[in-house]
Amino acid sequence: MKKLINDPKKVVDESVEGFGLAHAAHVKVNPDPLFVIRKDAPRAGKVGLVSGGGSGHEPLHAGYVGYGMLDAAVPGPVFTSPTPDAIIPATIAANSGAGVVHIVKNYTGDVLNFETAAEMAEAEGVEVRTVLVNDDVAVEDSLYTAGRRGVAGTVLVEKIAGAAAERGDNLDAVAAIGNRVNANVRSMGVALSACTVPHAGVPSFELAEDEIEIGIGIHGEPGRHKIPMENADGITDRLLEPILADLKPASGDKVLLFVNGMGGTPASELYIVYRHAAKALEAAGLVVERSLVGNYITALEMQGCSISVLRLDDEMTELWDAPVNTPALRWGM
Amino acid sequence: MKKLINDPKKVVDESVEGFGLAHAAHVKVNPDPLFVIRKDAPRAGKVGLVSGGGSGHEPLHAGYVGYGMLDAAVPGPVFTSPTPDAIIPATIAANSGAGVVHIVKNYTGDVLNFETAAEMAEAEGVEVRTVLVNDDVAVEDSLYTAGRRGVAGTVLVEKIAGAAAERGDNLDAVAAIGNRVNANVRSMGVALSACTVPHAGVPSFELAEDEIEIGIGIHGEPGRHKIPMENADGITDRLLEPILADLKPASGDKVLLFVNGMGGTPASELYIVYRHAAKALEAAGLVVERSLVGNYITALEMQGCSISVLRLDDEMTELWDAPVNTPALRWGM
Amino acid sequence: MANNAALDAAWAIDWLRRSAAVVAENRVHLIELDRAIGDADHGENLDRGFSAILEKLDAELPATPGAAFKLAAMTLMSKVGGAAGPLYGTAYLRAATAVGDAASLDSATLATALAAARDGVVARGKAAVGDKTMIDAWTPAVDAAASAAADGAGPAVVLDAAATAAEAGAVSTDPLVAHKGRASYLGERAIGHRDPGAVSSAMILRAAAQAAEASS
Amino acid sequence: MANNAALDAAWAIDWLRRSAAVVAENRVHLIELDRAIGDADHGENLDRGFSAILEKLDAELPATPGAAFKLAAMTLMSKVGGAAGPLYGTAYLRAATAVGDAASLDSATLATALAAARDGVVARGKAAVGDKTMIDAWTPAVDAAASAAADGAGPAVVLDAAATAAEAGAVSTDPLVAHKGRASYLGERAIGHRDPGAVSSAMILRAAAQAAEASS
Ligand SMILES: Nc1ncnc2c1ncn2[C@@H]1O[C@H](COP(=O)(O)OP(=O)(O)O)[C@@H](O)[C@H]1O
Ligand SMILES: Nc1ncnc2c1ncn2[C@@H]1O[C@H](COP(=O)(O)OP(=O)(O)O)[C@@H](O)[C@H]1O
Ligand SMILES: [Mg+2]
Ligand SMILES: [Mg+2]
Ligand SMILES: [Mg+2]
Ligand SMILES: [Mg+2]
Repeated sequence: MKKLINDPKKVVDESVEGFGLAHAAHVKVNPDPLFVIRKDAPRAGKVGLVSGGGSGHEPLHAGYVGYGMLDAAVPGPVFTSPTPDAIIPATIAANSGAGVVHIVKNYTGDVLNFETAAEMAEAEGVEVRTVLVNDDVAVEDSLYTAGRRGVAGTVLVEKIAGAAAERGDNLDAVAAIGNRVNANVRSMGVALSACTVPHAGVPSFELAEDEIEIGIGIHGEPGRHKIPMENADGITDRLLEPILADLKPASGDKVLLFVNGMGGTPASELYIVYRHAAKALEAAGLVVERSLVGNYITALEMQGCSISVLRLDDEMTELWDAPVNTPALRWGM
Repeated sequence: MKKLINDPKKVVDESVEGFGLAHAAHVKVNPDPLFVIRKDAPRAGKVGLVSGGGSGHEPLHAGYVGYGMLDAAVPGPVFTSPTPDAIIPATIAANSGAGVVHIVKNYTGDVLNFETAAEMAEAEGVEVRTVLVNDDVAVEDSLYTAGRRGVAGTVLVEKIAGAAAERGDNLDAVAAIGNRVNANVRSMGVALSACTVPHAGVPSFELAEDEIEIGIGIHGEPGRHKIPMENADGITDRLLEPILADLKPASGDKVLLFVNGMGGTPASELYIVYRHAAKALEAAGLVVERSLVGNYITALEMQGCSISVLRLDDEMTELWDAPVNTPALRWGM
Repeated sequence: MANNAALDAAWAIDWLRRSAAVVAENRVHLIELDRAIGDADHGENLDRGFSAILEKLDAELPATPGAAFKLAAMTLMSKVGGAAGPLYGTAYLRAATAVGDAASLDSATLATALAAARDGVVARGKAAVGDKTMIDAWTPAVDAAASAAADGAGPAVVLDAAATAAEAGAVSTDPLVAHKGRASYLGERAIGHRDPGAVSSAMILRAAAQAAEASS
Repeated sequence: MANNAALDAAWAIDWLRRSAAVVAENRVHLIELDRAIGDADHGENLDRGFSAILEKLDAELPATPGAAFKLAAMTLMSKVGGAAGPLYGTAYLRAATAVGDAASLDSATLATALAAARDGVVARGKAAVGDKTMIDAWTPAVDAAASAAADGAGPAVVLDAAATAAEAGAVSTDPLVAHKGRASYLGERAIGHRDPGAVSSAMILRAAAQAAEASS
């Protein structure tokens, strides 16, 4: 394992410290318990947005703290959800009195820790709503599993719910639009290589030189199945097919197409995937109205990508376009 | 070699096509000869900025086409400079009559091809100035070599010269500020792994599991020397030392600190490097006024990073802060 | 032989220390188990949590078993994270509630405390036996403890029965498809792998039995 | 034996076709040489350029050697990129200028054309012999051609002498530190590696000699 790190146990603390130094204009870092908060939080009258989860998915979540997106982010250890003792003070700090929405990716650990934190924050007088993100169509039979995982759709939920909060929507409205985004987004990923968790020191799974892992999550956990390596267009089709089968968009639907890099894949390859995906969606009668391409929710240095398709309505599009000013997503200001 | 590509010979064409589809709001793609041009180019009265070079460094250069930065970018084959037959029409298309500045990284191939193109564009009536970027302190004895390479400093030159052009500076002034940025920026890189050029199919160099390559360029070419793996703080010191020795900043100087990822390194690691570099600069009496952290000029999927330090003056800072609206760098609008 | 002696705070503290030791020793093993069907952090997470417990014990010793369980609950809840943190945290918290401020625990109380702990995990995680989770270790352990206590066994024997049943329960997860937790995403590919949480549960219960044995 | 026959357009076309073939055959070899001390693209670049020349030749055949050189120059300039594109492009362009619209080339004209080509590379790239570039193949080739022509050798012999000298010149780059091009960044680490551009230059000159041999 070769990584630009010092002590593997200090990876998250040191990285978030560096993040705070680099983005002092956007955020403040609370070192212990560790959370990142918008510099001007809480903003009077505004619903607070708090997310968090295991580290290793950067820029998610801390990169999205700022105007028009999150008020606070709580980074756990690498691939391990944070604990209530960090989520609670972040929630309190993000609360202006208008309540706080927790955006939680659907993993047992995240759900349990945010659940406890929400209960305890409510006991301290903060009204909390939770938006559970579970967009990953790689997980089948969700009745017999922990349910679908929250993956790349999380970025879209955070952006759009964040814009709703910024324009002054109330607590229930912000949670509702977050849930609406989640209900309309589906994602599926592929890995060409595994990633190495710093404290584990060895890659999370094995892939032969001619194998890829389809339906991968964002924690280096194995995916749906291994298949022999294919070309980019073929892989793109394999990712899109279950997304469309599940989303069942109608011809003429407007969509946002999001091709996300897992951390170790060059931008040029993401655009090759985007190219074919955009053409395939258009061929399926959809209108690709918005796009996002890049490393927005990663799995350390894993090679691979995910595709997400979000069915847009006019309000979502408007909120997507609304100004956002965070370290990792910025436009309009 | 596992890559999200189709035909290795079509990597650049397909990738740029996808880029054009994803960023149709910012750019138009001319497929043959291949160049990317700002959607509203040429802008009346504005000096045009054109850059280009081998592909594989994305988002450089096409990602920086847009308001406040480049008017056109000319992507060559992977790691191979583009040819005059593409540079010339891009130059002509970027010319509003106010002339065009070529921003060229100092490699024999880029220099020769841009030189020819500049001559021929001038023959067609376009006034051309060239800013040669050569910020890489890894290359010693530049008298006995092709000279210092242009690396990450290029991004800073393109941003700041782009802002100067956008505010209406004339041809010589834009070239002058570009040269001033180049004169005040120094960079040095490290690789933890090599990258694989699609048409070569094998990694560009060999590194043992406990070795790193110091002074690496952005073409997978070997660097200054291999050393045993060290921790992030140690590596950061090794990169900063020759930068400061060469830049010779005075105590109290204001600087921009840029930690650039080579493509395969997680953001979290870049922030660990940033953290130590920022502290080291402050300890050296410098004031870190601005920062940039991320994958801005890459070498395919290479793991590693570069550090750049730009000595700022007030005008540079103002131009750095000026609005920019490109696919890969955006703020203020 | 004092095998029937009720277990006091010293036992509870020794249990926690032994748990910390066995988790530290098996950190890599638990990471490896989790790497196969999860995300390679279970050993790291528990080690972080139990190391923190050791630090707290260095600062101040709890006066009753219930206080020791509560200290463990709060520390694991705030240091472990992931799925295991809240689940183990809830287990210890429910055990603490079950034993109240009793100075020492007899066999029946121990069996009740284990059942309360298990019920807490089920309340939070909604797993049933056969779902390939720590419940596959806990439920047989709880049953074995209850029947040993009903048979009049002393605390050390009750805990030994629980640990032995938990160990068998952990092994029983090998052929299962998972229906809860991260391993559930794998479908059939989880077959043949042992659930890390069931293994760590068995280790911790074994530590409890050993502490009882040592205190007797 | 027609060894003294001047070389015409057919020869020039054959030379380009043979060059394309040898570059295609050695694409990987040239990539490998460039991977060691450069950026692993020299074979790919030249192959792209010479394949494009073949396509142009399929469309229309140039009528004079000069026209063939000009076609090569323009195609390489616009298809090869990198350092080699402008350098080879300039070489062919200068050769085209040197031979004008002569229908065929005698030994003296050939030697002059080679010298003009080399001078073009030097004008663009500023390399001297010993800098570990294609000039280390070209300059001995030019010298050998000039002295063969002065000795009254026919065109095929002149080109054979040039190719042989270029091959030796390429080998002579092995022990050198590079002072131009990408390999110059490597310092001492370039020692022991052969310069890819010198190797491709020798291949192309050998193709010229073989075409002359075949036309005789
Ligand atoms: N719903 C659940 N009920 C009971 N135990 C569970 C549940 N989900 C997960 N577990 C247990 O947690 C263990 C994984 O813990 P850990 O690796 O620390 O957390 P994470 O899965 O969040 O990385 C599993 O091996 C399993 O025994
Ligand atoms: N300044 C120069 N003068 C002469 N030849 C040069 C010069 N620079 C590079 N070369 C030649 O070009 C070759 C490399 O070509 P190529 O790999 O196609 O271009 P690049 O270096 O741009 O990738 C070198 O092996 C060398 O022979
Ligand atoms: Mg985990
Ligand atoms: Mg090249
Ligand atoms: Mg785990
Ligand atoms: Mg090369």
